[in-house]
Amino acid sequence: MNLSFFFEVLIGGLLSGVMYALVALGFVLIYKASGVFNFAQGAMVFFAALTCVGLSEKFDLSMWVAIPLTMAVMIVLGLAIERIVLRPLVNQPEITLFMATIGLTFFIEGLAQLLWGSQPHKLTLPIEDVPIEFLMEKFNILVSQFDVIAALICAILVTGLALLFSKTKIGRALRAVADDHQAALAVGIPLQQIWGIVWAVAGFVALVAGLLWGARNGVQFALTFVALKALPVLILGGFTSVPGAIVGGLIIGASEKLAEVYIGPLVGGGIEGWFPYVLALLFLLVRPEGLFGEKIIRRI
Amino acid sequence: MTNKRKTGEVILDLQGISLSFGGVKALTNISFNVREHEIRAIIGPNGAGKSSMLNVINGVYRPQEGQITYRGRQRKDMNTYAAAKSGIARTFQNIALFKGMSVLNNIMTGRNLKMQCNFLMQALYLGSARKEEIAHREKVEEIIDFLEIQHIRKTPVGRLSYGLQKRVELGRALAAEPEILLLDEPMAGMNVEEKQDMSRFILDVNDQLGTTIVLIEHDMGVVMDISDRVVVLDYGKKIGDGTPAEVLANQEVINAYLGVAH
Amino acid sequence: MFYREAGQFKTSYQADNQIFPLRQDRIGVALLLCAAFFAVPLLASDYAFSAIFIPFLIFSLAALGLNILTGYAGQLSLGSAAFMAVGAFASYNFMLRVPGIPILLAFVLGGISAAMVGIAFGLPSLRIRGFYLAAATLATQFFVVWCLTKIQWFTNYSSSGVITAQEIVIMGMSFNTPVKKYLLTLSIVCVMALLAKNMVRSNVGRSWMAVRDMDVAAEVIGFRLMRTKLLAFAVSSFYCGIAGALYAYAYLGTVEPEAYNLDLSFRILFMIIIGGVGSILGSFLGSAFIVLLPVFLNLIAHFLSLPTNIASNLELMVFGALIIFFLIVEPHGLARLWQITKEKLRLWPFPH
Amino acid sequence: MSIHSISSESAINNPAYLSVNNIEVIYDHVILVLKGISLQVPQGKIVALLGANGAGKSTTLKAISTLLKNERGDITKGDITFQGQRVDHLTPNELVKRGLSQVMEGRHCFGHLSVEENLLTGAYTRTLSRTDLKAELEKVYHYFPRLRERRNSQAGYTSGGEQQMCAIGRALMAKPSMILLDEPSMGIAPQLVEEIFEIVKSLNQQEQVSFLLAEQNTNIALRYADFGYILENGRVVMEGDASDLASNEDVKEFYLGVSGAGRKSFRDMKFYRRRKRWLA
Amino acid sequence: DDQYIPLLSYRVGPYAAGGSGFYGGVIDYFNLINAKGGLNGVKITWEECETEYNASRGVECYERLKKSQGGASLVEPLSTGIAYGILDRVAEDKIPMTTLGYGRSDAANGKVFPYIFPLITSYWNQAAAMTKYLGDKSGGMDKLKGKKIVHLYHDSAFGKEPIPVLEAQAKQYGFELIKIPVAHPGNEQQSQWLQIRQANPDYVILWGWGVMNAVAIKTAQRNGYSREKMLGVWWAGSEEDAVPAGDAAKGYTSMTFNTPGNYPVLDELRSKVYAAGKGNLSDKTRIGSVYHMRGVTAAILWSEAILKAQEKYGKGKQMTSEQIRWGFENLNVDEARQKALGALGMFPPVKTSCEDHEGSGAVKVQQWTGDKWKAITPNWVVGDKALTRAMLEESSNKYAAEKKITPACLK
Ligand SMILES: Nc1ncnc2c1ncn2[C@@H]1O[C@H](COP(=O)(O)OP(=O)(O)OP(=O)(O)O)[C@@H](O)[C@H]1O
Ligand SMILES: Nc1ncnc2c1ncn2[C@@H]1O[C@H](COP(=O)(O)OP(=O)(O)OP(=O)(O)O)[C@@H](O)[C@H]1O
Ligand SMILES: [Mg+2]
Ligand SMILES: [Mg+2]
Repeated sequence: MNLSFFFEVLIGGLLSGVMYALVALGFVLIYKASGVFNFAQGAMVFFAALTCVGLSEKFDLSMWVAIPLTMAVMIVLGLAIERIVLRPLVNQPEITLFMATIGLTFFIEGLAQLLWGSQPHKLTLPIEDVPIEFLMEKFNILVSQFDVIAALICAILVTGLALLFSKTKIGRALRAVADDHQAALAVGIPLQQIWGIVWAVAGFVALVAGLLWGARNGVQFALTFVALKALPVLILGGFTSVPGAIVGGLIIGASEKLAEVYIGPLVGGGIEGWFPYVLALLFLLVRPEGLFGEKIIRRI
Repeated sequence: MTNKRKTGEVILDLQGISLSFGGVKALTNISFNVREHEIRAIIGPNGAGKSSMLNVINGVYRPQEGQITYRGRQRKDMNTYAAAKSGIARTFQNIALFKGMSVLNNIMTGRNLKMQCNFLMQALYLGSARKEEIAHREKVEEIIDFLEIQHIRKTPVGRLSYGLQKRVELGRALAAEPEILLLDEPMAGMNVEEKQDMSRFILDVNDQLGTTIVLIEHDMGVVMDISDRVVVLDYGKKIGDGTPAEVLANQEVINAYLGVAH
Repeated sequence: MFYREAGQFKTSYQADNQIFPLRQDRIGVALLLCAAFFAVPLLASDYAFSAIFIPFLIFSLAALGLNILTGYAGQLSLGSAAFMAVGAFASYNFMLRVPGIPILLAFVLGGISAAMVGIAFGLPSLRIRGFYLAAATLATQFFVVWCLTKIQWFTNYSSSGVITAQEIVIMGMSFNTPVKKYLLTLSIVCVMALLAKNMVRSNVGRSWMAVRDMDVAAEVIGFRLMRTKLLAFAVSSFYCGIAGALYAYAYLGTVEPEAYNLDLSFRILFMIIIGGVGSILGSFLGSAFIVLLPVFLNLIAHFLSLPTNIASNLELMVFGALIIFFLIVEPHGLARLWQITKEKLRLWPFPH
Repeated sequence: MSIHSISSESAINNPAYLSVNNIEVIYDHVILVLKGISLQVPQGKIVALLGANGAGKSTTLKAISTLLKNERGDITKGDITFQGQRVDHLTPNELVKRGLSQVMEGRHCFGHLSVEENLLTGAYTRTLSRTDLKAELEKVYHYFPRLRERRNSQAGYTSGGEQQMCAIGRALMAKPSMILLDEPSMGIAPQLVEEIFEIVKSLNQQEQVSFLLAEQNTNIALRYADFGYILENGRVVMEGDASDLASNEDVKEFYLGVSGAGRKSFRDMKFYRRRKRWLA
Repeated sequence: DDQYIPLLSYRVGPYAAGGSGFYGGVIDYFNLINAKGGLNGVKITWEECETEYNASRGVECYERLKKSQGGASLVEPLSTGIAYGILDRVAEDKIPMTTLGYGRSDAANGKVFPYIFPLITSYWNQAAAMTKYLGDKSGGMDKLKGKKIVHLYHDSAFGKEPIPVLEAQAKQYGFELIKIPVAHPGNEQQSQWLQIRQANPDYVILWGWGVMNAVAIKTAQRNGYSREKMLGVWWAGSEEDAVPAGDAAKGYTSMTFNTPGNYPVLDELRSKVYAAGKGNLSDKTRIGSVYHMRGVTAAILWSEAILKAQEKYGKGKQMTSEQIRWGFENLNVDEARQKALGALGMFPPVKTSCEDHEGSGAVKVQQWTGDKWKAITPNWVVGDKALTRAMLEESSNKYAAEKKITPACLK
């Protein structure tokens, strides 16, 4: 076996994993805060990226203006979702909330294309997507500069969110809300505000993910599909764990690439679609709540 | 109060049961037994390990140490299905009803072990399946009458008040016609009158069907009046065992549980 | 006032155990069935059969299957389309490879194949719960479709990976017109709905619901989790499998594995949630909603003569908004809404 | 409808701190549960709400704390005022901020949070320094020493009684001026029941906290309460000073389990009694 | 008595960009025809129905629209799934269906599929043309010997369709064919491209779809693979595929059956349709884009078929769908006719017959310059048609056997 090729695949996989984790983070955020599996996260990623590009193209703005503007839009969107969709559904079974986010998905997808049209766009960030020469020359290993920066951004986000959850009063309140809406209300946790905040932050995370993925894949409807890449990461790391998202991402990314390269040819390839899911499933069999997820309490 | 009913042989014997969760010792080296037909109460302060004890008896928890002898068969731990199969039914402290189902269906589930028809017959709803269903339905209706919950028969239990749910849960356990009935605070959240009904009810089951009853209850009035023997737990240890009168006189029990005697 | 049970006393448990204990309901259902079997075939157009009624019935059946698993047994699944695919491709291969096999038998065998796949993929449900399980069932979805595209035997080495459903012939009679296909589908769906209803009102159904509502307690009562869950997976997949076969045979005719993609799984999930989780009626209502609403919105958009690119996006938005609206009005779906309406009618004209 | 009012004046002299005026509650748009309930809680008093299972006690409390909406219940008639202002449209959070806090029936601890974290969420609406927060915690631990022992375990794994203490402690952390207590004694060992009511009393006397408590343990409830209401089938069927209620014959028989001849043994009940209905 | 054509379009969802361009082109051309007085006076009317690219919604649209306004003249769903869903139905309803550049390759056999018209070129002919082009580029077919060609494909029936052709040709010409599938949707291709980098092939055939194309181009760049050596299928050869890849797409080549550029007919669209405010595209710069031109091409072929039918069944009359089917089967759009239409060289000359519903099989190769496509083969490229013909016969006859159809030409 060619060792440097192996490492190349491994590193490439790890870095792809970071990109998955970025999307998974948005899910974790909302799940942790409300016990809602937010199906619309993919649509939000798409919406954020498209809005950003749309603003900058239509009004000829620079990215540095368009990004904060989009941020504002995402905050408004988050607050509106809380007000219109979630507030009337407090204390409903999670499957209902899940379904509501599916409705939301259609709405956001329609809205995005209504506002900005259905054309794909290119998104150029001032980070070039080319191999780092130094590594190339020294070890003949190919690592894209873009990926490294994406990994850095992801690390910052993860740290920030992890701190938010573990160190602040809001973090505790969020976990309380996820456990029991009614009781959280009864102790005076302002559910509405908290959900508003969380959805706004999730909007921000979606924007970051949207920009990075958009720069890689172009800004087009298919951005919503990145959610499918994030799901196995999510179940492997645990729905409720911010660090889980990143660890899960790394594991999924690396093993999916290795599998495609080394097992794929044996079975006809194209296994990346299901392999991460099966892998995550195997992990789940050992730890049913993912690697870092909170144990489901089943006590009677 | 003297007990005139005949209590029989020991049918359930627990020896040296120890159970811990991580660092928490829920039960430490507890031994006691239950005789046929008796009403055996378990009392003790909060967190003493009473509910855990019941969980050990019907196999929800597996103790790290100890032995359980049930009807002559000795084992390290029980398993929930085997326990149910061999005639142990129970109610739970935190109501464990099937929230989406009606009262009637909840109680019907209690009879599942007695149903013979396989699912194909049930799907076709052929003669025997239908007959079986109706036969069991009759039994269940008796229980419903007994518990005076006819009016809520078709209501989903999620919509019932706390006390009514407790009653339904008892009904579900009774529907199994168990040999041993484990009751975890069946009267919590009931007023005196309702407790009286409930006590009467437990006594009737015990008398007429000969069901052995293991009861956890915080209302000392009830415990003293209806139980034959009482085990007292505190911090996972057994601190008393005997007739109500004996236990009531035990100073350790008074200190740990009853506070000032009343 | 019109919908009252007053005066209808049940004198036996048998009477009370009827599927429709209320006389009004019984009459209503009888009328509905008469209409479906006799009036509709006389009145409706081919368009209605082949584009509305048939897919509506097939989706209802699939939704019914998913409802058994998700609604009754509480196992959230995103893989229904995969089971449909298994049903379709298995039926196709039985028809192809077993000469002279009656088509209904091929359907049943297809359903059984789906059930077996369902059991295999249901095994993890013994340990995994909730959304974890849902996400894990995606493995089924992707894996099955992958297999069907990868292993050419399943598609009889067709170069485009497409199968062409054989003609439906039952006892010499060929079901080749929309009306005939409709009647066949309707009969199958009616029978299967009846069986499902029987199941959910007897002990199997109770065991599913018990596991759904509180599995620990269900175990303590004596239900065996493994058996109950796997049975739910098997029955559900069987239903989906039959639906999948009908989808190929009575509806599309020529299908590729991708016809059974994740989108379809989601659509079926939408149906049960909109219609009512844990309700047989809900499966039908949900299916009608998802099949009809887009058509309806399309007609409205057309009527308003909006520019098409705007109309299409608006349709999508309205569709999403309506889903949310219905959930807010009644989180338990259309079936519950219907029930509440009935309860209100019962009290009418008094408010309570 | 006739209300059997034994004595009504004494308590009502105080201006009502919380007043519930003729409310009607419907669940799911069809199930009428409260059929016109009115009650008052004067400032600094303890008021008990008694009644059989399903009478509507919990519903009343949830109506007051506006948690009803989330269970698909609606107040269709009547209004509720707290500190002189209507509160039926407020969010629970605003209510807690105004000083009205509820302990829900059935414990409702946050299972995945540790006991201590549960208590801390109780203080969410207050801005406290670290030391003050610690002092508050200490106070609760002082009331419930058992909680101190279990402070680091996840609430979902604690025993029933421990959870109940946790729920009560959590409400105390908000330092409310009025507490709605739904069956505080449920699942609590007798010794501790007394203690809980002592806590209620001392909060009431020292910090002027008002209480509305739904309780099945009529005996003890009437011992500590100033005033009582008895609900049946969604209606108030009797109200009066606690002492008067406690000496009422019907109440004695049905809620206190004593009749002319003193307390009867549970064993000696020879028949099931049809519960007496004041309402036909 | 207008000629009514239902349009099963899609303008939302992942493929909306293609749908809006294609159907925009179609409608623009319809408007142009009508503005010029119709087809010998017969105006064209149409009705759109949103399919969302979803088979069952497509079927519903088809069933709903096929009978309205006096009956559909023809259909074109621009979706393989929908095309399969209505494959049997169109034959029953006797409505011709065109599938321009997609769908079953073997449907070109009009004896088995009398109502299906995979006009201009099928996947198989395209694959054959690809090898031809790569051979020419290498300096002759014999130079392909020993070369490595990667077939990077969407892992679905679509992506696997050309494999038999490519395999046969690999054997024939002695090049090594490496098949690398990409799981749907293909938004992550690092592992595939690492494999490609490892294999270091001479060419990469990109048989992709949707987002997979842009990602492939981007990932090629990150892995340092030259885009000039990539050759995409025509579903990987539109602005929508190249633009999102940004600068990475410069130099990338793909197949097409429209020569990029401007044509009198497009100018006419601008002056007669858009100037009158009747243009269907909201963004005028998309006029003449790949999908738009493909739509215009389709509309031209349709109207030609109708005109052809009118020649036989009566000029200036409304044609039935069966008559139009005959028109499709006897199309002859040669260069002279193209010139008259203002579309000389926009698409290859098309001449159909009962045996050959495809009518051409010729394609071009185009290259992305960074902001637009430019044709790089001056002439139409045609591959080994004998090979594809044999395959087509075999496959369509198998279908006929399964469906119990006796192959025969309709008159
Ligand atoms: N969510 C609900 N939906 C429908 N009906 C409900 C709901 N919650 C309660 N009810 C009904 O309202 C009535 C009053 O219930 P409530 O919980 O207020 O009683 P309670 O007095 O607290 O009884 P308990 O002493 O048993 O707790 C009961 O008949 C119950 O069935
Ligand atoms: N599954 C578990 N995991 C961790 N700790 C547990 C678990 N079950 C019980 N415990 C602990 O064991 C101790 C005994 O609990 P148990 O529920 O048996 O008490 P109990 O006697 O029933 O108390 P109560 O009267 O309050 O219901 C408690 O401190 C509890 O926190
Ligand atoms: Mg307990
Ligand atoms: Mg209550």
